[in-house]
Amino acid sequence: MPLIMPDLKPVMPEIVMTVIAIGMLLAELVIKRKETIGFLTIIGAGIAAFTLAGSMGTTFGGMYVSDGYSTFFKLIFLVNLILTILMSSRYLETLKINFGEYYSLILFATLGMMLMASAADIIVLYLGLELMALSTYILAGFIRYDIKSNEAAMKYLLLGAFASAILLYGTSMIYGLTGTTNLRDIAVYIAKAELASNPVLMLSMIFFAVAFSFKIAAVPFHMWAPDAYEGAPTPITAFMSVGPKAAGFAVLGRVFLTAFGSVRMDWAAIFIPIAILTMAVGNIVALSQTNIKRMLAYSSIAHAGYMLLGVIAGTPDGLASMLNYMFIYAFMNIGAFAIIIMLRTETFKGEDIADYQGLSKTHPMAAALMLIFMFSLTGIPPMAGFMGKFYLFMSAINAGYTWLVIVAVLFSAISAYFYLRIVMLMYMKEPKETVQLNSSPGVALALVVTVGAVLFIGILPSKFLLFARLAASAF
Amino acid sequence: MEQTMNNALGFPILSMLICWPLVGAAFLLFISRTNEKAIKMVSLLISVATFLLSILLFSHFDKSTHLMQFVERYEWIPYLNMHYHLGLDGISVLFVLLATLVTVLSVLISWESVKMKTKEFFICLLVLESAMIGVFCSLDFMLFYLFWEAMLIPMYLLIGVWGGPNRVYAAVKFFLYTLVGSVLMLVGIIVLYFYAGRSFNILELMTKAYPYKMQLMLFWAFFAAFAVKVPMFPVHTWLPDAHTEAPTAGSVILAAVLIKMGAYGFLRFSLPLLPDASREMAPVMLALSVIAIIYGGIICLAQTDLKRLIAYSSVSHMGFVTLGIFALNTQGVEGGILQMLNHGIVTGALFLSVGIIYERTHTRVIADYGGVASVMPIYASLFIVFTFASIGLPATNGFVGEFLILLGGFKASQWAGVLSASGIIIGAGYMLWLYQRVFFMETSQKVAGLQDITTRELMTLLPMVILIFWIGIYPNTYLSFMHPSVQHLLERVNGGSAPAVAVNAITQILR
Amino acid sequence: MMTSYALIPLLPLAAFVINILLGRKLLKENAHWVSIAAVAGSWVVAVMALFDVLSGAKINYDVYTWMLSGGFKVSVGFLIDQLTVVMLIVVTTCSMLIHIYSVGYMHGDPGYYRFFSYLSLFTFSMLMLVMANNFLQLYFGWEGVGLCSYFLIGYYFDKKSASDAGKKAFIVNRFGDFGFGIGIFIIFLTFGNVYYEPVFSQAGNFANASINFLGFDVHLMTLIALLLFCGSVGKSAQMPLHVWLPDAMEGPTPVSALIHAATMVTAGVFLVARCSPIFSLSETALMVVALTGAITSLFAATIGLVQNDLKRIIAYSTVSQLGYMFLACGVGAYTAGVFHLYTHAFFKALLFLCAGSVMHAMGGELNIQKMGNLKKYMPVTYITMLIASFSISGFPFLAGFFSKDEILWMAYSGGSPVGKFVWAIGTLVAFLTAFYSFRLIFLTFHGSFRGTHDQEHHLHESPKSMTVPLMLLCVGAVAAGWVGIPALIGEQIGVHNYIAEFMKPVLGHPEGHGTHGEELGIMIFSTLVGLSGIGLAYFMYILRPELPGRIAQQFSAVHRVLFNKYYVDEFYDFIIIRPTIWIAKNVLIGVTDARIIEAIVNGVPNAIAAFSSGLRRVQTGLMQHYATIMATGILLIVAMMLLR
Amino acid sequence: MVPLNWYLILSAAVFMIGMFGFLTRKNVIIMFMSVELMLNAVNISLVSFSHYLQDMRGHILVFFIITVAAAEAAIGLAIILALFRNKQTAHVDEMNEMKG
Repeated sequence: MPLIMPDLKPVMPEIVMTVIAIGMLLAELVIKRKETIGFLTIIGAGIAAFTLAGSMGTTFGGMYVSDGYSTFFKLIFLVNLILTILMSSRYLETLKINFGEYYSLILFATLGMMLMASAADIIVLYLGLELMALSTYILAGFIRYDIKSNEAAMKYLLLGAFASAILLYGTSMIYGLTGTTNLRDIAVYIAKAELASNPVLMLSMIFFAVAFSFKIAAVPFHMWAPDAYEGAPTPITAFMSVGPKAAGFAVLGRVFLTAFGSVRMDWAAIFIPIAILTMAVGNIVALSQTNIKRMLAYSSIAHAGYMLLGVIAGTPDGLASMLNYMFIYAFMNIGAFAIIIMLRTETFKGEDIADYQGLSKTHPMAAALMLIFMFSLTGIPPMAGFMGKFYLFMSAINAGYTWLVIVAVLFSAISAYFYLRIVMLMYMKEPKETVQLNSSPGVALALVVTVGAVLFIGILPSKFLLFARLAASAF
Repeated sequence: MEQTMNNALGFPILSMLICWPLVGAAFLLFISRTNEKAIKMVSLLISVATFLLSILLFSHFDKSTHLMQFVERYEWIPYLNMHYHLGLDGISVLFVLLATLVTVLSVLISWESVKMKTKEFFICLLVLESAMIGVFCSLDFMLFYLFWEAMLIPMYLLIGVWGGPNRVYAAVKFFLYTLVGSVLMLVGIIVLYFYAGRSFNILELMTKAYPYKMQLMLFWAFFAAFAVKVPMFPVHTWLPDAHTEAPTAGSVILAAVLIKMGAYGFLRFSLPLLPDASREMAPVMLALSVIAIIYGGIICLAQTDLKRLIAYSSVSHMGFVTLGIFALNTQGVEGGILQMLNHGIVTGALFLSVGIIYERTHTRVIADYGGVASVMPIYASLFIVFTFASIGLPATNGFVGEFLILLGGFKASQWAGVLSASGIIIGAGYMLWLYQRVFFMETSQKVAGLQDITTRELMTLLPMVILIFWIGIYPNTYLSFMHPSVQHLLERVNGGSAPAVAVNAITQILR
Repeated sequence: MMTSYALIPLLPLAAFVINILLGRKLLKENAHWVSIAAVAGSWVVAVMALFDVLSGAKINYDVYTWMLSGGFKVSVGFLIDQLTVVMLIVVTTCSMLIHIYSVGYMHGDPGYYRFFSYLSLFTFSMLMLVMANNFLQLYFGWEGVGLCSYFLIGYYFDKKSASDAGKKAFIVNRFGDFGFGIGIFIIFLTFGNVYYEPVFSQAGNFANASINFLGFDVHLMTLIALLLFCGSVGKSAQMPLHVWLPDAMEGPTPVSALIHAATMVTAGVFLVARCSPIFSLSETALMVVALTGAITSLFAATIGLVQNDLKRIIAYSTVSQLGYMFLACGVGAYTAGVFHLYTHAFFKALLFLCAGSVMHAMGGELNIQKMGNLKKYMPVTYITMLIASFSISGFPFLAGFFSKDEILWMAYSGGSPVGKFVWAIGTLVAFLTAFYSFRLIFLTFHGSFRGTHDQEHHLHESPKSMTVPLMLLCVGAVAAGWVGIPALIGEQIGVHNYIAEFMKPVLGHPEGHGTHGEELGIMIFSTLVGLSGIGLAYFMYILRPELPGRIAQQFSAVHRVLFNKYYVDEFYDFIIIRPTIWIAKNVLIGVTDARIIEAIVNGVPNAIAAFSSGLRRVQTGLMQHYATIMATGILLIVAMMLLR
Repeated sequence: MVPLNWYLILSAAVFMIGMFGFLTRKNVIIMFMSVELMLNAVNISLVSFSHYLQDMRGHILVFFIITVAAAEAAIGLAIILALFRNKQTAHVDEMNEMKG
């Protein structure tokens, strides 16, 4: 039987990424200046993004699909990758952890995410997930001499392994029940065999929900996130707060809306309490944080709660609003982390909230940017955060969850307090001691991109909404 | 869909009014921080230009129709059917004028008083102005909400950065109070959007009928946002803090324009969109207004801080406004709108004057003052004009507004009319007592060597004096703006035509 | 001829604007020329208006629409009929004379221009009040005069007592205006507009209509009348709102003369007279007016007996005489009331101005116990004050005699059920008035000088600019009454009651059904009462000067109560002012604002913050705990799914 | 032929043991081993399902799981070593540098 080459067009971006990742590994031996590796990675990511356009279609016998939905996510991953690298070159130098492997690990993590985004089969999904997870564990622990970083990596790894074990157990159950691991076949099987309230199906759905909730750091499976975010090097925290979370949502959307699409009412009942708890814990605990990275960790947990609303709604509109919010969230979050990175110098850690006192006097530009990101995270117009939240709430109300939106809206009002505290410290308090900015062209470029996106999407979001609608309707 | 007037002026005046301050603010960004003279001159230039532009509205406004004028409508988010839709009618045109005028005066008053970060100060001021004008002009519910919330940031910074000693608490309190209210309104807007067939256009929403239960729920959602802004009785405690801590320009704008947005919201959204609920809830609103009037008035008697007293007096004055609005008859609503304008002028002037005296003595405790009249006679005579306008003395604008409101209120419910009429006594009580403690009696040493009002300060107060007597003596120039729009509004709210309502009110009394 | 009437109020307004703007720098000393010229001009036009009205002209036109909102339309307009013209003459004459008087009195005062600008503003407001052709412009004038009395009483603003008195006057007036305003609302709701003409003509067909006011079914006309009367009580310092007038003596004397004797306080009577069509439709309202007038006059007269402050005695006498005028209107004799107002303006202004010149001479000393034997040094003031006292006590053929007698006769013979009782009080008050007026004369001008030595040698007669107005007013005090000589005497000397005929078309004529004999009897009886009052005063203060001291000891309790004005001020302070401030401090700020609203507003965030630090401790940092929480999470979800 | 259920029960039992071990043991390496145990439990159930269904997917997934477990072990030990070098302890309760 002749070896028939599967159609490689849909998987072209992943191939490019693999080649570049391995290339970076080798280049690291040759090139002394680490910035050039970073620069090359960005070029590679650019090429991968370029090939994204023509890569529609399914391949590998239905196990790998590349449609609007996955392309949208891949775009988020690549943007996340490029911005992280832009921010990290100067940071790595400052912390003297300027090893070349950093860039290849990030590439492998992004590759894992891209695999997850277009996985139409649980096996591919598991592979992508593990690839991303493993590389992120190492990245989290990248500052070898810092106990916090080690501890962060350790916690993230162990709990991650625990979660993937649960995912696998769920997979085995669904496999046993339906005889297949392909999402579309599972959906067909469930519809055919009327397994509506079958306990085994219920259990496997729970296990899937738990594994994905862990990935998107939804309460009560969020415990790892604050420690991991605080311990990891700040560019990686930014990377982790956007990448794996987006990938988590991608698979969550893919699995629950295609495989378990018909039994929506059941899994919606699972996610509603999780969403409420996530918004509650995320916003409330963030109030009493003193470390800014930890505070942003809880804030990203809260944002995961808001995005869950979109998935719970289940309508194409809901999914589109979740995609749109993810896109906006990426820019807001990375922008905020970029400011924290800018403050980091050899002597000055700049991670304590009190360090931001009087920043508007010492560095008005940085303070103004942080203000824009903080108000955008709160969801105040004319920033993009508002547009994201507004479209999310609209689709949730349209799907009949008005009471849930009221709860979400009240929690987002609570969230205003801790974002406002940062602005208050920057603008309304006298600076404790003068702080130099450790700014580099990369961070500056990242800031320009993020603040530009936040303001532009805030004022003219129609194109992005349309793009998200197209992606969501591709299902 | 209700058709609107084409733009009488030909050029998009409303968008220009909103964008000029923003352009000015952007321009300020490029001026170096040290060159304070240039910053002030540019911001004064921009605000005066915007004010002159808004005068065009005044002259080209067609007073015979209730339809929206100077209308502009562009696609904003086609998928969500959101439009950049601006327009003015009899109710909102006056407030745009007030906003532009007050901004010019605020820039003038902060000429010397703002020492640190003047660039950010004037940027916040100009951004605030464009947000304010945006709120009054927008006919698309989401556009309204966008400007409504956007106005929070500059105001928060104005209070928080340039405010008094306890500014941080006051700024956060102001921000959270308004935010919690307005997020509930956001949910209301979305529910309305879906029920009315995916449309944010107020003119369209006005023509549809909504089930009573939904109207009630939406009314209370809108109430949460608007009542906080007015501020009505139970949710007013943010105002005194915000006023005492805000810088002069901040509290002038807060008193003159920001508070009006709440009452304007009731007029533009709660009444026309939810007529049955508004009619049903009117007695509750009247009760709250009466409480606000008397409660605010009596508290002023016990105040020791100058700005806090004027803040509580605006709680009492805005109680009159809501009384007028929820009287749901022509006199009440027109009186309410005029009183919103008057309150903006009078309380704005009062805060300007307090700012002037504060710049000299740097104390707001009333006990420190005394005998200012003998030291600063011109300032004292200006302040007496504002005091009597605030009490509602005939020939000043306060009287015209208050009389119409009390007349309308009395027509709506006798108890409300009588009880709130007592407000004029309490008003006279605390204002004259304040005037006596500050201006009469022997000169306290803190006030001894003060220099009288400078020409610049005089220029800030003169327009207010002129307006006070202009509206007091010949109010029809301003009342004539509102007749058709209020008529149309009341027809929508009272179901039957407004005059019929007035007639049966009389017969009901004369049973 | 139409527009010229508008000149009457406009001239003083122009004077006010000129003085207030240019006074500080330019005019300074000669600011009085502007005001006097203006008030003289309006006096001339007022006289021309008098002749027009005499020749039968009826002027009622609108100048411009003031307010227009839905069904409610009101304009600034003038109605000049018999009643208005009488008031015009009184106001402009008194104002002019007092303007001239103040030139001398206020000489050298730093705020000279300010004083004259306030006087012109006052004249403007009073004229607008009097000439109004609708209730709202009346209200405009009403509050305008209240404003000017605030300025003028508080003229010496560096004195706490003066600024307190000014504030008190304005706020007490506001209580009256509160009722007045509600009256106007009901008028609008009943008649559909607030103009005099249509309201008075349609008043008839609402005669027995009733209205549900705050839950009570009340006769409509009575309600409107009583509410309007609230305004009068406030403005004319009747019970219970009389407390501000005695304190208003803090202002300069010309102010007391103009505002608190001749013009402003009479606005209340003018209002009742103007709205006579409404008042006459309701019996109860007239009774209330009569009784209030009577009680107030008695109440004020008794207090006047024991006061030692020269100006306060005259102030209480004003309150008492105003009570007289309301008594007249109460029994339906509006013309008699207005006539008394007319005559009272002259002799009361004269009394005040004489007091002013005494004070001027005594260097500000007002306590009559420290005066005596001034007639030697101030003959003109003495004579004019003597004539004024005779006139007020109803000495035959002087102004007071005719007007007071007319009232007593109308009360006695009028149809009003309360007439007889009110007549009795009126007569008693006549006796008391005579007594305290002459007590004042004897203590100040007769007997031996009780003041300090340097006051004595400083005593001198006031300058010409002050004594001339005194003489002119003295002529008025004497001759003013001859205009209204009652028919009884009139036939003998071939003069008929001009004022009664003149006022007939506006105020009508009450049908007195007493015989001529009775009328003569009443007249003689009241004259005797007046003379006996003078005699008693003469006996007590000239023949037996130690007698008043002894009586005061015997009835010390009564004396103290009277001396402290029945403790009314303290009573008001106790039940109104102190509790409001106490409520403001403790209840409103203390409880509602602090404990309830602020507690919630600050409580909720604090609770959330506490909850947040609690939740934060759940994140112990130990991996075991994280894993166990994840496991329990899974179990909870499974349990929830099974139970659902 | 051993019925399918017995395998499932065994797999569930091993999974429970692994989870219990993970939750209670204090030493990081033991926790690591218990996670491996859980993964192997899943392998058992996957193989049994695959055999029962006569389908190859289960086996393929088992191989992937084994390779991933190996990779994970390598990384996990590396991190534990790094942690040990800094803190000279493998005791989980000491690893609470970050909390709250």
